[in-house]
Amino acid sequence: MTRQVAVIGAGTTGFRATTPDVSYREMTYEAAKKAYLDAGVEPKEIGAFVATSEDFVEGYSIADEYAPDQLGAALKSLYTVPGDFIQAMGSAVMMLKSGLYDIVAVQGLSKASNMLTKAYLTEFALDPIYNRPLKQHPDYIAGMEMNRYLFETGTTREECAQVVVKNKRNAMFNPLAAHACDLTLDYVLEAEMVAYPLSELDIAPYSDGAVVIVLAAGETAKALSDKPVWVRGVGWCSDSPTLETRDWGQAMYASLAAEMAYKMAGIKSPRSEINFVELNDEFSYKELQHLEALRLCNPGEAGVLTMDGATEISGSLPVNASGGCLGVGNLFECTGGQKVLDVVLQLRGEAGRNQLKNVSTGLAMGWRGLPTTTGAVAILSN
Amino acid sequence: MALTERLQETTQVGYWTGAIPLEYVYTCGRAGEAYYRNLMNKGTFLGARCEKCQITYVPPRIYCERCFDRLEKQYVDVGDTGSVHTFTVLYKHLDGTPRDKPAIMALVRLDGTDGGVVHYLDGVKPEEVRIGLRVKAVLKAKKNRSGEITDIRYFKPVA
Amino acid sequence: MGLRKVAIVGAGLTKFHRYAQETPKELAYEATKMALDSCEMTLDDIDSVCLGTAPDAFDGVHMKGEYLSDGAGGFRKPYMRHFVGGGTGVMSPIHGWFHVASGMFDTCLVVAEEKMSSAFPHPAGAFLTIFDHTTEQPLYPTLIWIFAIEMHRFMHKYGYTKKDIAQVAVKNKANALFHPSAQLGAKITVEDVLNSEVMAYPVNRMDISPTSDGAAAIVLASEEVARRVTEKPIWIDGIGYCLDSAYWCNRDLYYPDYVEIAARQAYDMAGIKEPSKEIHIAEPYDPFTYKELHHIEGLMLCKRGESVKMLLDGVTQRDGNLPCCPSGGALGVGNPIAATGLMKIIEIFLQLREEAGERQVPGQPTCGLAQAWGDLMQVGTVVVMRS
Amino acid sequence: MLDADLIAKTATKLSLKEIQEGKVLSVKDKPNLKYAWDNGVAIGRYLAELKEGRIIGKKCHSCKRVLVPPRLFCELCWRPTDEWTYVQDTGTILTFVISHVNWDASRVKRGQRYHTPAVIELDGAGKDQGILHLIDEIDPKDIKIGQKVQAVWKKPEERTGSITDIKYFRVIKK
Repeated sequence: MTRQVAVIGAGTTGFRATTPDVSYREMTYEAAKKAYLDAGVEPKEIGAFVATSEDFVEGYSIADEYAPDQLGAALKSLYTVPGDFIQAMGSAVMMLKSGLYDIVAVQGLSKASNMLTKAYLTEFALDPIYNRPLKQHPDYIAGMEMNRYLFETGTTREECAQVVVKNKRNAMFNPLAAHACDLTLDYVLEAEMVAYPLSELDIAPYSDGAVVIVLAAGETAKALSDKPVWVRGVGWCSDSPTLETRDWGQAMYASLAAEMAYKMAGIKSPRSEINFVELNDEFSYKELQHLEALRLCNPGEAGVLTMDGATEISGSLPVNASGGCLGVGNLFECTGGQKVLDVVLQLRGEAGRNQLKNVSTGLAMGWRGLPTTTGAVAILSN
Repeated sequence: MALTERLQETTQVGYWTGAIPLEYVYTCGRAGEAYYRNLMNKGTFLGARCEKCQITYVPPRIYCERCFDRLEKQYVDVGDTGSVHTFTVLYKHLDGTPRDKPAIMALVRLDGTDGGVVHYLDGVKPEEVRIGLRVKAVLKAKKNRSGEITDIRYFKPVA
Repeated sequence: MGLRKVAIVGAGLTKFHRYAQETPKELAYEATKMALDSCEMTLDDIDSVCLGTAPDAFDGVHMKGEYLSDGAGGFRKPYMRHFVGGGTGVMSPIHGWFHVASGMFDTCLVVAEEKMSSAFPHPAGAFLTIFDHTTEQPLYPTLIWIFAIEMHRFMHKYGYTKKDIAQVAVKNKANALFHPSAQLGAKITVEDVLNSEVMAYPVNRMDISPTSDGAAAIVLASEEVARRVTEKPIWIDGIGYCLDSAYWCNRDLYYPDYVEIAARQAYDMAGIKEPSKEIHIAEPYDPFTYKELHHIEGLMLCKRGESVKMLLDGVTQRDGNLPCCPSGGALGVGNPIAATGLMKIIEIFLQLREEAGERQVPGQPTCGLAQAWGDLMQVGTVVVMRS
Repeated sequence: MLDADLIAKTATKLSLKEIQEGKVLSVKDKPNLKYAWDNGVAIGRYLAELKEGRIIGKKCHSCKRVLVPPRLFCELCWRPTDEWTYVQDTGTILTFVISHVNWDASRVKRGQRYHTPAVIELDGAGKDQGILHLIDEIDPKDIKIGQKVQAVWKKPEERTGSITDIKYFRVIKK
C-alpha cells in the first residue's frame, strides 16, 4: 500500500509548430521507442498503458481506438484518460500503488497543427445552453480571467509580459522547443491586443510532439534504472466548470491539486522544499496565478518575483526553465507531458544549457486549458 | 533508431482533410427550462438558493454542486441588475478576423447571488468599464424572445 | 499479492429514454444522488470521483468530462475521466478500483453518463468519424456496417442462423419488462425480430439496441469503510481490460481475443479456474443480439461455437444455469453507452445482494461478471464481483 | 434495491416532435471542426501508390504479414517493418454486408443499389489481412463469403491518391 513509484524512462520527439513529415502514429512510435529504450524495457514487459487524448482534438469520434498500435500496446491493457498528461500519470501511479502492475507507460501526443479550427474547438467546450450561443472567440474567457486576476492581486501587465520574455528566452537554449524568441519587454507590451488585458504574445502558440514516460514500482524501478526519478506526490482537481460560478481570480483547482500532492509527498513548506517548477503558462498570467496557487509565493507576489528575476534559470526558484508553453508550445493533452519530461531531464542532469544546479525536487503542473478549471500536479525527486 | 525511413523531399509531404459532420439540438433541461421561461415571460433572471451552503446559483440548477441537495424547489427571482465581476475588450471574431468595433464581454454578478450572466456590455466606452460597474440587462422585445441567452441584447450601465 | 479489497456499497440509475429533457449534467446528478442516498453517504464522504462517458460526439460538448464534472459530484475533488469507447461503462469500476486499491483514497464515486439524443439528425452520424480518416472514411462506413460485418463472419464460422441469434433479443427484451429504468422492455417473438426492418444484412432493426439518454453511478469503498456503511458489500474481485489493434480488418473477426485476454486477467485475479462453473450470473455486453453470444464465447463461459446451443437450451435465461443479461441488457433496458456498462455492474451488484426484485435469479448467486466491449471491435472490459 | 418510483422521476421522456415543435426549450448548434491530418511516411506512400493503380504494403519479417495499410512498425511484433511489398489487387471476401442504411442512418433510396461493403483479404498479404472496401457489379443477393474479387480502378487521370481510386471490387469467379 505504500509502494513507491518512479519514472524510469522518458522519450520525446521534441516539439515543432508543424510536423508535416510524420503521421501521429509515426510520431508516437518514435517517442515510445525512445522511452522504452531509455527504460530498458520492451512493451511485453509493461503491465499496462495509459494514453491521453480528446476526441475532437484528434479529429475522431472515438480517439482512444488509435492509441494502442504505435505504443506496442495492441492486445494489452490500455485505456485513455481524456485529461492532462499529469492526470494520466496520476492514474498510472494509482495502478502501480495498487500492486496489480510493476511497470506502466503513459503517452501524450499533440498534432495540434492538424486541427484547423482551434477557436471553434474551444468554443465547442462551452456550455451549449448558457454560453455558446454568443459565438465569440473563446480567448475572451482568458481576457476576463486575466483582468480579474490583475484586479485581485495588483499584478500588472508588465509583470505578465516579463513572463513571456523569460520563457521564450529560456526556450532559446532548449533544442526541443518550438517557439524560442529573444524579445524585449517593450516588444511584448506593444503586441496586438486580443482580449484586453491579454495580447497576442501573452498566448502560448501551439506545437506538435509526443512524450512517453515509463513508470515503475519501487523494487522494479531500482532493479531497472540507475537514476530513477521518484514520484513523491501527485494530485489533481476540478473546480466548478461553469463560467458563472467559478473562481475568476484564483486557480483553486491548482491549489487543491497541489495540496493533495504535497500531502502525499510530505511537503509542508513548498517554497523551501521545491527547487524548481515547470507549470502551465498557456497564458502569461497563468504562470503567475499558478505559482501563487501552488503556495510557492503569496497572492500578488509572483509578478514581483518575476520582475526581480527569482524565476529565471539563475534565480532562487526557476520556473519553466524549458521555456514553458510560451516557448515550447501548447500541446493540448500532452502539455503536462512536456512539464514532466523537463522536470525528469533536470533531475537527471540532462537539461543541456538550461541545466539547473543542485536541484533535487521539482514540481510539474498541468492545466487543461480554456475553458476548464482542471489542474494536476506531480512532485518528483531524484 | 525509431523510424527507419523519413521523408527527405518537401514534395513527398501530404495531408488528408476532413471534418466532423454533426449537428446538435440541446434541450435546456429542467433548470434551464425554468430559467429561460422566466426570462421570456418576466424579463428577469432566476436563481437557485442553497440555504445549507449559503449560495445562490445563477443560472439555477436542480442541485447544489457543493452539497448535492436538491434545489428545484428553491428557485428565486433575482431581478435584472448586478455589477461587473470581470470583463474584457475583445478585438477579434470567432474566426480570428479583427472586429471593426471591439466587443465588451463581462461576467455580470447579479445582485444578491454568487452566479450571473456572461454577456456583452454596451452603452459604455471600453475605457470606461470598471470591475464593479453597476449594470442592468437590456432584453429583446418580449414577442421576439425565444428562450435563449441571446434574448438578452446586452447589459448597460445604470446610474 | 495482497491487493486492497474494494467493494461496491451503493448504486443509482436514471430512467433511460430515447429523448430525455434533462441536460447531461442533470442526468449525471440524478444517478449520482441516488447512489449516494442508497448508502446514506454525502459528497463529504467522497474522496475521489471518476467519470465514464463515451464520445463527446454524442452529448455534443468538447471535453465533456470537464463539462460534466459538477453534475458527477466532482466539485473541488480529484476527478478524472477514462475512456475506452463502448467499453467505458465497465472500465469505470476498474478505474475506480485503481483509486481505492492504491490506498490513496478510501472512497470513489464512479459515474457514467451518455446523452445521445443531442446529436442530430441521428447519433449514428457520430460513427462515421470513428473509422480511419484517410483509409476508411472516404468509403462512408457506418457503425451498423462494422457490426454486420462481424456478425456475418461469426455466423459463417459456426453456421449460426439469424433465427438462432434472434432469441437473444426475445430473452433480453422480456427480461427488461421488470427493469425500472428500461426503455424497450417487451414481449416479442423470433418472428418479430426477423420481420423487423433490414438495416444491413444480417442485422435487422430488432437486433440492435436503441440509442438512449441515461446515467448510472456507484460508490466504491475500501474494506474498512464498506463494512461500516453496509451489511452487504459486493466485492470487486477481478478486473481485466484489453485493447486490440485499430487495424480491425487485419484479424479474423469471428472471435474477440481482446475479450478473452481481459477475462483471463479478471479470472486470474479472482482465482477463477473454471469460469462456466464458478460464474453464476453474467451481464455480457449486448449492443447487438449476436454480441451477447460473441462475448459469452470470448468470456469462456462456453466453448467456442457453443453459445447458440447454450441460448437455445435456456441456460442463459433468468432461471437457467447461467443467467445472462437478467437486467434486460442494452437490447431491453436501453443503451446510453457508458451508462449501460455501469447499469450491468449495478445489475450484478443487486443480484448478488438478492435485491433484484422481480428480476432476481434463483439459487442465491455469489459470483457474477459484467463485461463491455468498444471501439473498432477492439476493447474488452471485464469485472468479476462476489458477495 | 432500485426504487421504480424514484427512477421514474429521474428523467423526463420527450418525443422528437415535442423538441422540434418547441414544447420544451432547446438550442441548436453545428460545430465547425476541420482537420488536415499529416499522411506521414507510410500512408503517404500508400496513397501515392494507389494513384498509380497499385496497392502497397510493408512486410514484417517477424510475423510474415504484409501490412496493408502500410506502417513503419509492426504493431504485434513491435519492431520496424521491413521491405515495401506490392500486394495484388485481387483477393477474397472474408465477410460482407448488404446495407440499407447510409452513414447518417438515412435509408438507401428506392431504386438505388444497397451498399455492399466487405472485408477483403488481398492476395499476397497473408491470412486474414484484409481491407475495408465495397463490392459492386453483382446483385447483392449473389455475394458470398469466400468469393474471389478484383479491384476496379478509376481511370488513371481521375485518380487522386485515395482509397476511392479503387471504385469497388468485383467478383471474378464464383
